[in-house]
Amino acid sequence: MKLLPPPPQTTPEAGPAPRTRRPRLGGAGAVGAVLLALVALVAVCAPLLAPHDPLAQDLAHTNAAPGEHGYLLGTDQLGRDLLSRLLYGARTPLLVGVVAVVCGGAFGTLLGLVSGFARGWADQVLSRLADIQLALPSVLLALLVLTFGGQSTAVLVLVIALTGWPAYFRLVRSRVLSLRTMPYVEASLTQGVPTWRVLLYDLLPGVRGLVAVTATLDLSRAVLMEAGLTYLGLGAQAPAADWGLMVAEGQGQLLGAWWVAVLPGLCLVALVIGANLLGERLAGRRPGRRPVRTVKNTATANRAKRSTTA
Amino acid sequence: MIRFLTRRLSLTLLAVWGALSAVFLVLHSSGDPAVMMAPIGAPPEKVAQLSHALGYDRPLAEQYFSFFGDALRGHFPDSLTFQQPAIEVVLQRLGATVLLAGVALAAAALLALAVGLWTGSREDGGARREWPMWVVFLAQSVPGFYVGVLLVWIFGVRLHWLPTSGATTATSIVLPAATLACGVLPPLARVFRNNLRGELARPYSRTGTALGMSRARVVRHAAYGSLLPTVTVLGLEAGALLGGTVIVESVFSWPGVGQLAVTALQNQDYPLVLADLTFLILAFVLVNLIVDLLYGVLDPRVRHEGRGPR
Amino acid sequence: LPGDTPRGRADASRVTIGLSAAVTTLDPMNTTSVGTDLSVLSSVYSSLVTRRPDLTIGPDAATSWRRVEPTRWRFTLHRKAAFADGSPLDADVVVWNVERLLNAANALRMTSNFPSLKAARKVDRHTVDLLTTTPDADLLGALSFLYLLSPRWAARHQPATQAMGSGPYEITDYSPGGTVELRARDDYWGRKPAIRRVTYRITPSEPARVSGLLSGELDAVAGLDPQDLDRLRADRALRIQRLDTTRMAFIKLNTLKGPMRDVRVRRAVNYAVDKRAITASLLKNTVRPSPGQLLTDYYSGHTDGLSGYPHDPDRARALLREAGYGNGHPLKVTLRVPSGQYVAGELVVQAVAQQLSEAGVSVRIDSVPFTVYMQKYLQEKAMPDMQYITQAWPTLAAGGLYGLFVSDSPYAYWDDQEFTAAVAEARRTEGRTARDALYARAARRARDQAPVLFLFPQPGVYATAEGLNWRARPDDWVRPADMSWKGAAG
Amino acid sequence: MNPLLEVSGLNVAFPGAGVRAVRDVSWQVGPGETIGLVGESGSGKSATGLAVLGLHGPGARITGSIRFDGRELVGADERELRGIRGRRISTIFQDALDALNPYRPVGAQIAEAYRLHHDVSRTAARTRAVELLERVGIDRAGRRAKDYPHQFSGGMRQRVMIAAALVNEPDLVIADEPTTALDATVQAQVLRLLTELQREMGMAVVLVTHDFGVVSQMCSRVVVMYRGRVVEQGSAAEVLTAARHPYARALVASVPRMDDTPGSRLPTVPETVASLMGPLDEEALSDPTLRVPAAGEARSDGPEDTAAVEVKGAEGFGIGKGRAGEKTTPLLRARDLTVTFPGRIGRAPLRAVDGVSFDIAPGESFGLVGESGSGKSTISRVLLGLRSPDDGSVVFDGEDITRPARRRGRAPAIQMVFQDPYGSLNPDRRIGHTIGAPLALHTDLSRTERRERVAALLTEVGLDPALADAYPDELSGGMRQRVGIARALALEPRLLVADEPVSALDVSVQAQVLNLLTELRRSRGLAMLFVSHDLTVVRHMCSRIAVLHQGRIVEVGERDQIMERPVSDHTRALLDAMPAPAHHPV
Ligand SMILES: Nc1ncnc2c1ncn2[C@@H]1O[C@H](COP(=O)(O)OP(=O)(O)OP(=O)(O)O)[C@@H](O)[C@H]1O
Ligand SMILES: Nc1ncnc2c1ncn2[C@@H]1O[C@H](COP(=O)(O)OP(=O)(O)OP(=O)(O)O)[C@@H](O)[C@H]1O
Ligand SMILES: [Mg+2]
Ligand SMILES: [Mg+2]
Repeated sequence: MKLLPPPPQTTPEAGPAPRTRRPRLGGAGAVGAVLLALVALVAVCAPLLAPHDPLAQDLAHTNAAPGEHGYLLGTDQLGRDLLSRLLYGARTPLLVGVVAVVCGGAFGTLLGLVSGFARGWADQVLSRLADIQLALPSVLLALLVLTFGGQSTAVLVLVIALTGWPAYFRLVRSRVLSLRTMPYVEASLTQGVPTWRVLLYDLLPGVRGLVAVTATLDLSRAVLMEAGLTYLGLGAQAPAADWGLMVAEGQGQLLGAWWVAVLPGLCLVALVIGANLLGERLAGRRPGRRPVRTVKNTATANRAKRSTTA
Repeated sequence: MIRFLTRRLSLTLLAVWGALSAVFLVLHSSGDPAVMMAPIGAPPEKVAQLSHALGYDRPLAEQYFSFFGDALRGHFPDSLTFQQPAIEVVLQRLGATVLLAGVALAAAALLALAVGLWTGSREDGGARREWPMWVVFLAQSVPGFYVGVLLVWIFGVRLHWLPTSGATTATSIVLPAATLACGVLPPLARVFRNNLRGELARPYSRTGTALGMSRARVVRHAAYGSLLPTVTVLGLEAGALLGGTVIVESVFSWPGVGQLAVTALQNQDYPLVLADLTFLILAFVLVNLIVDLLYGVLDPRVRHEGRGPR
Repeated sequence: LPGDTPRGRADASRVTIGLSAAVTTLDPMNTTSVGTDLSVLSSVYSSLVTRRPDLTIGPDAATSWRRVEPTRWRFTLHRKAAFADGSPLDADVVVWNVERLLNAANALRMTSNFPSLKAARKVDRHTVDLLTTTPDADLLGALSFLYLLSPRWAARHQPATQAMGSGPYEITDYSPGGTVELRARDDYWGRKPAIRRVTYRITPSEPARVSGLLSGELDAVAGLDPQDLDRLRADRALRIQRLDTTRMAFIKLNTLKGPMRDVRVRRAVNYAVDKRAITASLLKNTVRPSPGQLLTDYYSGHTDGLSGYPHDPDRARALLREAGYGNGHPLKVTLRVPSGQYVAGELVVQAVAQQLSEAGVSVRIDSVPFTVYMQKYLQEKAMPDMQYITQAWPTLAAGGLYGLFVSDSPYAYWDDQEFTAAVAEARRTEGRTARDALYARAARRARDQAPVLFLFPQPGVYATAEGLNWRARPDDWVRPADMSWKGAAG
Repeated sequence: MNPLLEVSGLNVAFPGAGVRAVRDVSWQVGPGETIGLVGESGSGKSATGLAVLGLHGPGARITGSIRFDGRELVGADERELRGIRGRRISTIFQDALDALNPYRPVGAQIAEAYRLHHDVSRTAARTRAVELLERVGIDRAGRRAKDYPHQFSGGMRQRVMIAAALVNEPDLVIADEPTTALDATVQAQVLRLLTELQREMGMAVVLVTHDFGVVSQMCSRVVVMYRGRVVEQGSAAEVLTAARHPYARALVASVPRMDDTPGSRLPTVPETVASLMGPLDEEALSDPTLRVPAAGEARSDGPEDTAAVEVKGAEGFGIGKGRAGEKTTPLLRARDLTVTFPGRIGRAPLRAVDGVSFDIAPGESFGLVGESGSGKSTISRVLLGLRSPDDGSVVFDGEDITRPARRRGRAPAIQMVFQDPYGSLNPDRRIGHTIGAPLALHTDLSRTERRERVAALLTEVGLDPALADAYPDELSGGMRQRVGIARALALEPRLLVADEPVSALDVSVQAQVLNLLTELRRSRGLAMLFVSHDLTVVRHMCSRIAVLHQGRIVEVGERDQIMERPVSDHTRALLDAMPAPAHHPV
């Protein structure tokens, strides 16, 4: 179900990540980036672009069709200008999405680094925590926390971040597990480099690309989850303009005034498509074919192979 | 194998216990359900009396230990709203959810295989072969509730083809299952497709061709290999699927445990919430356990080394 | 299913009714949800008296009754009244049921509908007396909720999950929270219902109910959102009825704490809101603004002749200024609304908030799940400055609903001696006129002191398949025994 | 005699990647003949081989002509090719772990290959599969046929792969580096098997390899490829002794041989090419492996042998002067080292290192040889403090450094040169950073001083100091290996551990790195632990050698003693497995 898109399936490769160059985005990736940028721009510039106050009601002209009574995209049940609400409505999904992704991503990455590097009991504890987190259906967890833990944007962000971190954790952990046996990490260790520096300089850059891809795809998950929770009445609060909320409020009007629910839904889809396109593109960007050597008869080579196939 | 199973099983139980504890604590620290139970106008003494009778005035720790103590002995308290053992309520509705999730999963899996084979088996794809992936991509970017709302509007209200809610006729399942499948299909299709591509690029596929196999035969062998990661994702998707039933069942008034969880939460029916979540969590871990075992059956390497895919 | 259309069902004498929530228990004395649980169970069980569609009290298992003493009522039972298993419904049954109800150990939820009931005494096999602690004019209304179980059957069965009653229907299929199926009993002792088979479908979401109606899956739905009126009306296969319900919608003001302690502020917010604009646009003129009343017209003890607060923003601003709120120091309030609980609740609240802000009051809307709302309202005693609520009293007695506003009620958030005294006295008073006069005093006091922001009765919008005869009623009952298909036999 | 396969004017290009992998290549094989296709990595050997069977994906553009038994294969339709693949022409790929289907029993795979071209029953195919497994030397073939590829060792897998390729008795086999992933001993067995089967079945073989030893042993004719072109072809003897093209000649010369002088400078490919061809042409210059400044290479034609001859402080003991430990206090003393790895679930723990003791004197070059899995790398890791031994002790310069914790916070005096040039440098940090990091940690040098040190180190290992600002992915394998050496030298270690430092490098680069290590050792007086499975290289580099077998040292002694009068059977087996020495070049 869409509230809960899966952790992105980027299979971690063994071996060092190629140094990330400035991403070259072609075709679909560019479309995704443009869509995201557009939504961000709209969110920021909403006050300049919106023809009306998004909260101003015109009870005499409720559910006006696009173009009627001088409302370009019509009005909703309370006679509020739909266009203005659509413009302002980008703010919450984007803000909540981005902040939740940053929080969840940072948390998951950090724990994944520690877990993969330290191994042993710390790894066990953290991995079990991630298991527990994954075993809880996240929609229900969110329902639970938001129902009883109070409804606020902060809690919403927290819940979305909380349900997102295991994806980062698992990917980063498994990548770090393979990176930590890379000769360059061992070289640092034999030279007496302190652990935190190894984590920071040798391992973090190695997972950077992976985290970036995960985060982009996670953004779409976060946005969908925000919308889903809002749809269930637990996210953004009326009278705020928020796309998920607008769909929820307007869905009763589908037969009479379809635009009230359909347009915000389309905006939401556009935002998610943007994030997904960009994420796919980043994930699909294969490192240029590096000269792959035949590493002769070494246990190291076989071990490396084993860790990729397992 | 036995040791692997016991280890896996105890970790599973640990996760279930952890998840349930988390739920219990959030739930029971968030208020007294007696208020919801008492009829309108009931004086405070009556409410307090009720709360005492139900044991919600005890310290949290005491409630916790008595709950898990009873649970270990297989005894769960009665549902507050349904006034019968919560487990029985859940059991009576489990069938509907299993049916819905099963149909959705089966449909999604078959479609994913079809899409994956169609788009992944040829190297010279082009737009003519790629379009199903774009449909899948779109499905991935649309919020589940939005799909549900649109499907009801189109097929139920406008076309009168299919029932819009409940589980009354054989066709009732079509729309909810389709909505649910829409959520699970994209990750499955993509993993299968990408892995099919990957397996086809692996040396053994080239060996097949070199030995004189037809393309179809090579693809068939590669498809078998791609089933493994697909099955893993399926296990992870089980969580999303179960979460999805919560929303889909609500949108389509499908009488399953997902909808039950929502109403139980709404009614502050703590015993029912816990019983319901126990089943959802168990279902999730069970599916993953099965996936692990299935992995052993499918992948000879795992079979002989006796360890799980993760 | 072929023929699963209103037409097909009419021919088969079946009806499908959409319920807004699941049926949670089959024990009629352990639930107070009229619109769902009790609507179903009232077809299966009978009570001594029943509230008819015109809201008058009529006979059911009891054929006649009279008050032999101020605190003693005598009921004569229907001679043929019997349960589905053949056992008779006699005085012993009534006595057992009253004892069951009053036994605190049973913790039955219906108990609080019977504050004055003391005991039941068998007079003879078909006559039974009910005793009250104080003279209670509303007892009959309450007794329409006393559903009678068979003592013998109850000893061996679980009333929560099984049902065996003396009503016109029996349950053929039930699962907790799922669809409920009824079948008319052939051996029913009373008037045979016209509809032979009934299916209750659980459709919690408004859009599902509407699309169910439009697609012909449902024959009857109560409590629809007025916003859907146009769409429903446009469908020729549906018949729409609308009326005021017994529920009054208002915004409760917390007069114990914060700015609403000041009666000027309370009046100001009443003047600031244009109720008419809201009923006209959001409620599609289904109801008219309340004339400053806490009750709708259906209650016994209801007072005519009050007038509501007119829409007068200037006056509102003046009052606010008087109370010390103005330009540099605007009034800031929180307005709470339970999400998804009340018909059009969130829309109304948003409109109110907008209008209040035009009068210089800045409103923060706090929309929370109903459980949290109730928890805060009653358990934590933490009602915000304002909260949207609709209230009704099942026995349709003014004293009952006014009881929610007396000083010591946890529902009140209003401590007014004059109002409380008038209500307390009215409840003790025997004579109808004297009592009504006291209730009128209470009503005027409430109008004057404005413990709430008066809005309007909750609109009742009902849709039935064209051809289904059913008179919509202002209380929440949906009883298939009152329905019939036009032109169908029976 | 008509050629069986005739490749003429073949071009393979990958327009999408902008690569022209094969350019205008022509050669032929007669029936029953074996030819070798040699060249360094990326020279187009595999691309040629794959083109023969049309195994390139749609991304490749193939022009020219490939005639097999009179039929044109370029542009032939799938059906026709399918009839030839596996039936008339078979291939053996390099890594059999990947080349065999991991999800199916090996017997089933061979049987399927048979049934693809023969209309026989399942049982008949099974019998045939078992028969072939027996033929390639798999014990209890009937039972093992039901096993999966991962249950076989590398050599066995390659045998299975051979069985699958030969089950239809093809006329031609293209073997693409069939033994590179194998141990020297196992490699010898597999090659012997291939030769036997070839004789038996009378098939022709195209052997793709970069190993001249293998070529001289197996092939009658050799085709040398460089950057997609055939630069030389002729009879094996001719090419190995008197190649005409400077590149081919240099390639042959740069490989150390069992009969050359240990420690002498090896001729390197760029030098040889330059001396034979004059200034390099445009195309050759664009090859990064050829861009090493001459200064790094031109130095010193050292004396006959290595070691401490010029070392300050080391009192004139070199090789051939008896056991180091007897004369002076050793620099490093390892005693009874034991390392055990917990076995996988259900298996016994693995004792990878089992009571190993040895000493290394200051300035000495000590060699550790042994087949794969004998515990060589594990020992190096213990010395470096990457893991602690379960038992035993390591004393370095009089200090007990057995536990890694004892070394914390001090500038490490033992440094490592890693095998994998691609994994040993952090891809996200500039070369300068990588080399300078230990300096920042363990010295108080200022930023500019560190920059200068880094530049000096880069110069010392023969790299342009400007490369300090480059990232590893801009460097070739040989250059990376030099950077790895510079990093190891930054802290002025006393002992350098080099674990197979050249086995991942191209033949043309190996010699350069070996020369560099020899030189550094001489100029800096470094002691070195040189780990390798390749006896020729160890012989060239080390004065004292220990032979490791299953975690135990089976023999330790002077180079000449080990090479000429081995005591242990394992040593002898290792020596026997070495391909016969190539012919003298030039
Ligand atoms: N981390 C580990 N866990 C389990 N077993 C290991 C580990 N590292 C090495 N081994 C095993 O220990 C044995 C010795 O390994 P080691 O890497 O020292 O061999 P080696 O002589 O260096 O071989 P190669 O020539 O292939 O590099 C091998 O059987 C190997 O599989
Ligand atoms: N599918 C492909 N797409 C793009 N370039 C390719 C492809 N396959 C091979 N190449 C390029 O073609 C060139 C020749 O590759 P090839 O595999 O034939 O080398 P090789 O001589 O077999 O080397 P090695 O010893 O490493 O196996 C290389 O530069 C390689 O990068
Ligand atoms: Mg190759
Ligand atoms: Mg090794």
